[in-house]
Amino acid sequence: MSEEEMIEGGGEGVIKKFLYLNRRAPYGSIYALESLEVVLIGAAFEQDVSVAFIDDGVYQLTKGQDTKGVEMKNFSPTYRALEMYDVEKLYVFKESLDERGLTEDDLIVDVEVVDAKQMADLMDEQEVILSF
Amino acid sequence: MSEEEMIEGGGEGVIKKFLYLNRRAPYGSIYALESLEVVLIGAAFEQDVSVAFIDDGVYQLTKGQDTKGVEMKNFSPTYRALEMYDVEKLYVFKESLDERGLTEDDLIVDVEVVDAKQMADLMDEQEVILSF
Amino acid sequence: MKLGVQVNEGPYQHQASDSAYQFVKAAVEKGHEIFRVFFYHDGVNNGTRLATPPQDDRNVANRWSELAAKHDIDLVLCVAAAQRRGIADADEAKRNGKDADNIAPGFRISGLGQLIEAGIQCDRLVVFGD
Amino acid sequence: MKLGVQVNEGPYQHQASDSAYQFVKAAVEKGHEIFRVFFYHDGVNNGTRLATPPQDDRNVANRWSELAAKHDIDLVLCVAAAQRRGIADADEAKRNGKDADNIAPGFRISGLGQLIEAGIQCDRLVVFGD
Amino acid sequence: MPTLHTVNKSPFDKTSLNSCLRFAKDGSSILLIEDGVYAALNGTTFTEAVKTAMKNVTVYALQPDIEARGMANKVIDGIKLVDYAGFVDLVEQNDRVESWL
Amino acid sequence: MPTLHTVNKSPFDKTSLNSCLRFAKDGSSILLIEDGVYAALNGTTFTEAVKTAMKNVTVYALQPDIEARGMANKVIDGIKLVDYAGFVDLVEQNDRVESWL
Repeated sequence: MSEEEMIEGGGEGVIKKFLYLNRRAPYGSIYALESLEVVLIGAAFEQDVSVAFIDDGVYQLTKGQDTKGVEMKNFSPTYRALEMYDVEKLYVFKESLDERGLTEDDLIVDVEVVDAKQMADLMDEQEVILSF
Repeated sequence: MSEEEMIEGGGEGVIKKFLYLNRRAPYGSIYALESLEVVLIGAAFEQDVSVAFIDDGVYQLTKGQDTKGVEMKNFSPTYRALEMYDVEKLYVFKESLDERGLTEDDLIVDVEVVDAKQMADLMDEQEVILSF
Repeated sequence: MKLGVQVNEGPYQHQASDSAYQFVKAAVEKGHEIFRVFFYHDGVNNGTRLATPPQDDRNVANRWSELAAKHDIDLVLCVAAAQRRGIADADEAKRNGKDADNIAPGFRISGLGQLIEAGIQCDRLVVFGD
Repeated sequence: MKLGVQVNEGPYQHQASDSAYQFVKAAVEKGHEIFRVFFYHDGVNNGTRLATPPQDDRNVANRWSELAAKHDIDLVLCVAAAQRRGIADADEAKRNGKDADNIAPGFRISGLGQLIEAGIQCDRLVVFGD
Repeated sequence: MPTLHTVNKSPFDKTSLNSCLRFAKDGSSILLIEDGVYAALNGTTFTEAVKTAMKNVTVYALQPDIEARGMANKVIDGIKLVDYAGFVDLVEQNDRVESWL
Repeated sequence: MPTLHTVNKSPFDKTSLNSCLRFAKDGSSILLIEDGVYAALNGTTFTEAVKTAMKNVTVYALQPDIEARGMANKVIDGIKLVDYAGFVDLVEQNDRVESWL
């Protein structure tokens, strides 16, 4: 049984604001990968989805990841595929980039870089927040 | 099969310096409890054992723990039993107490409170360090 | 109030599953509806029937099974997370060529869509984890 | 050099088991002796044979079993930690009245004394965890 | 549109409390649970930061977690203690729950 | 009697690097692995603390973990990159391993 076979409609017509909140680095733990899996599956439900990257979550989006040495799956290219799933609202917290010496140029996808107030506003608009 | 049935002599005559390094608070995770279980089982091997409490590990030793509300086992009285197992060298890092507003009076057992240099010296004397 | 709960950690290692259980129990006692408890990440490890914790400690998996039986609560283990970590029901075991299964009573295995559905259907979704 | 390794976390959730595996593999390739790998805490979850990870990902449990078979490495799951978390061999399952077991080939269940013994016998003990 | 933020980690161990405080809006609530309750105590290096935050947000701590850790007599004045039923009430009274894991 | 310290957590997430630096003696070695390698990078808020520590201790970082995270071109000068075989050598060359988990 795979994920795809298990999707069922569950609330046709209802559109809620979902925020996926990513605060962890990739590879050191599985949260980043399994968060991405929820986002992809969730896309089939056609909700109003935003994905936020703050704290070490911004490391999920860095270019140049090469996992041959650790023998793990490099899932970073999948962030580029989000657009095809109509997941287009990706927000990155500017201070989290700054603290890590990163800029938008270091990231593998186009994102909206926001400040603390904008991020707090975004969080406060949501109906469902999934934390990873 | 219980732990007790499984103890076998494994190196009679060899006495090594073992340090158990406790850096986590109790109950939020199981590390504190399962560390204590190793210390108790390890006592049968008659090694030269020290137990260090630094960072949130100092919270393991606080008086007055009452776990009825969380329905978990209160294992803090077991620290008092360590003496009966000839585990007598308990070291607590003074700065970790200070940062948490704790003093020796808050602790359930007698310990030696040490400064950073003493703790670093203790670590550097060891042959085996088990981190939890 | 209709509630959904997500549990990201397994039993014992972290308090997350304990907190989620106490929260669900309190919500039921107050008359709220628990739409679903969704176990994700290591949370799927709550759904084993092979655990034998010490007599003087709580039995985390059993407690979930009992609560589900008593109040008809839907306990769902994420299929992808369960496959990674070795939690299987009879169907999954057969499908994947395994000679045994280990799922506990009251749990079922299903897809991540069940989590999204809980988000859509519930008045609140509460996440417990490490 | 005679090496002991302790693994405190299960597969996938944290990198600890991956790091420990790569370390052990490298040590063996350099000709060192691995006296024992001791799985404690959630580390016991590495020892299940019921996992079916995605085809494009590594199979953490299988990988340990294969390494053990190839180089005759002693993989020990802590009995107390395994009982709490639902990892059982045939004996444990029988003793605890369970209808199934789930231990993977190459692993054995034993007591915490095996960890202490590794500390005594080995030139170095290296701990991997969360 | 108030939010209930939950924090379950010791501020000495992880930085999640800091992150929560960065984004918690005036008028929102923070519930400290599990090892997060160590942020609710007097005399620590985090006491002042929490007291400052309390000017703008309401801080709660889960009493069973406080008691488990033996900290019942050290809680900062003004932090409200709730049990699991009170946790459920807070979830109901707010529009959403944001878990800082 | 040199010690090899390992740190596997991001300094942005957990405080274990700070604890390690408090106790690591002059002449000892620190190996950054897993998410700990984020401490090995230029331009972060931890760069200066790590550079200061490097006056007294030797800092290594695990290359496979650096590469997995796409950070190969950001490593602080003077931090030595090792692979898993190099990790084993460091364990052999030191008298004990202290894991800051």
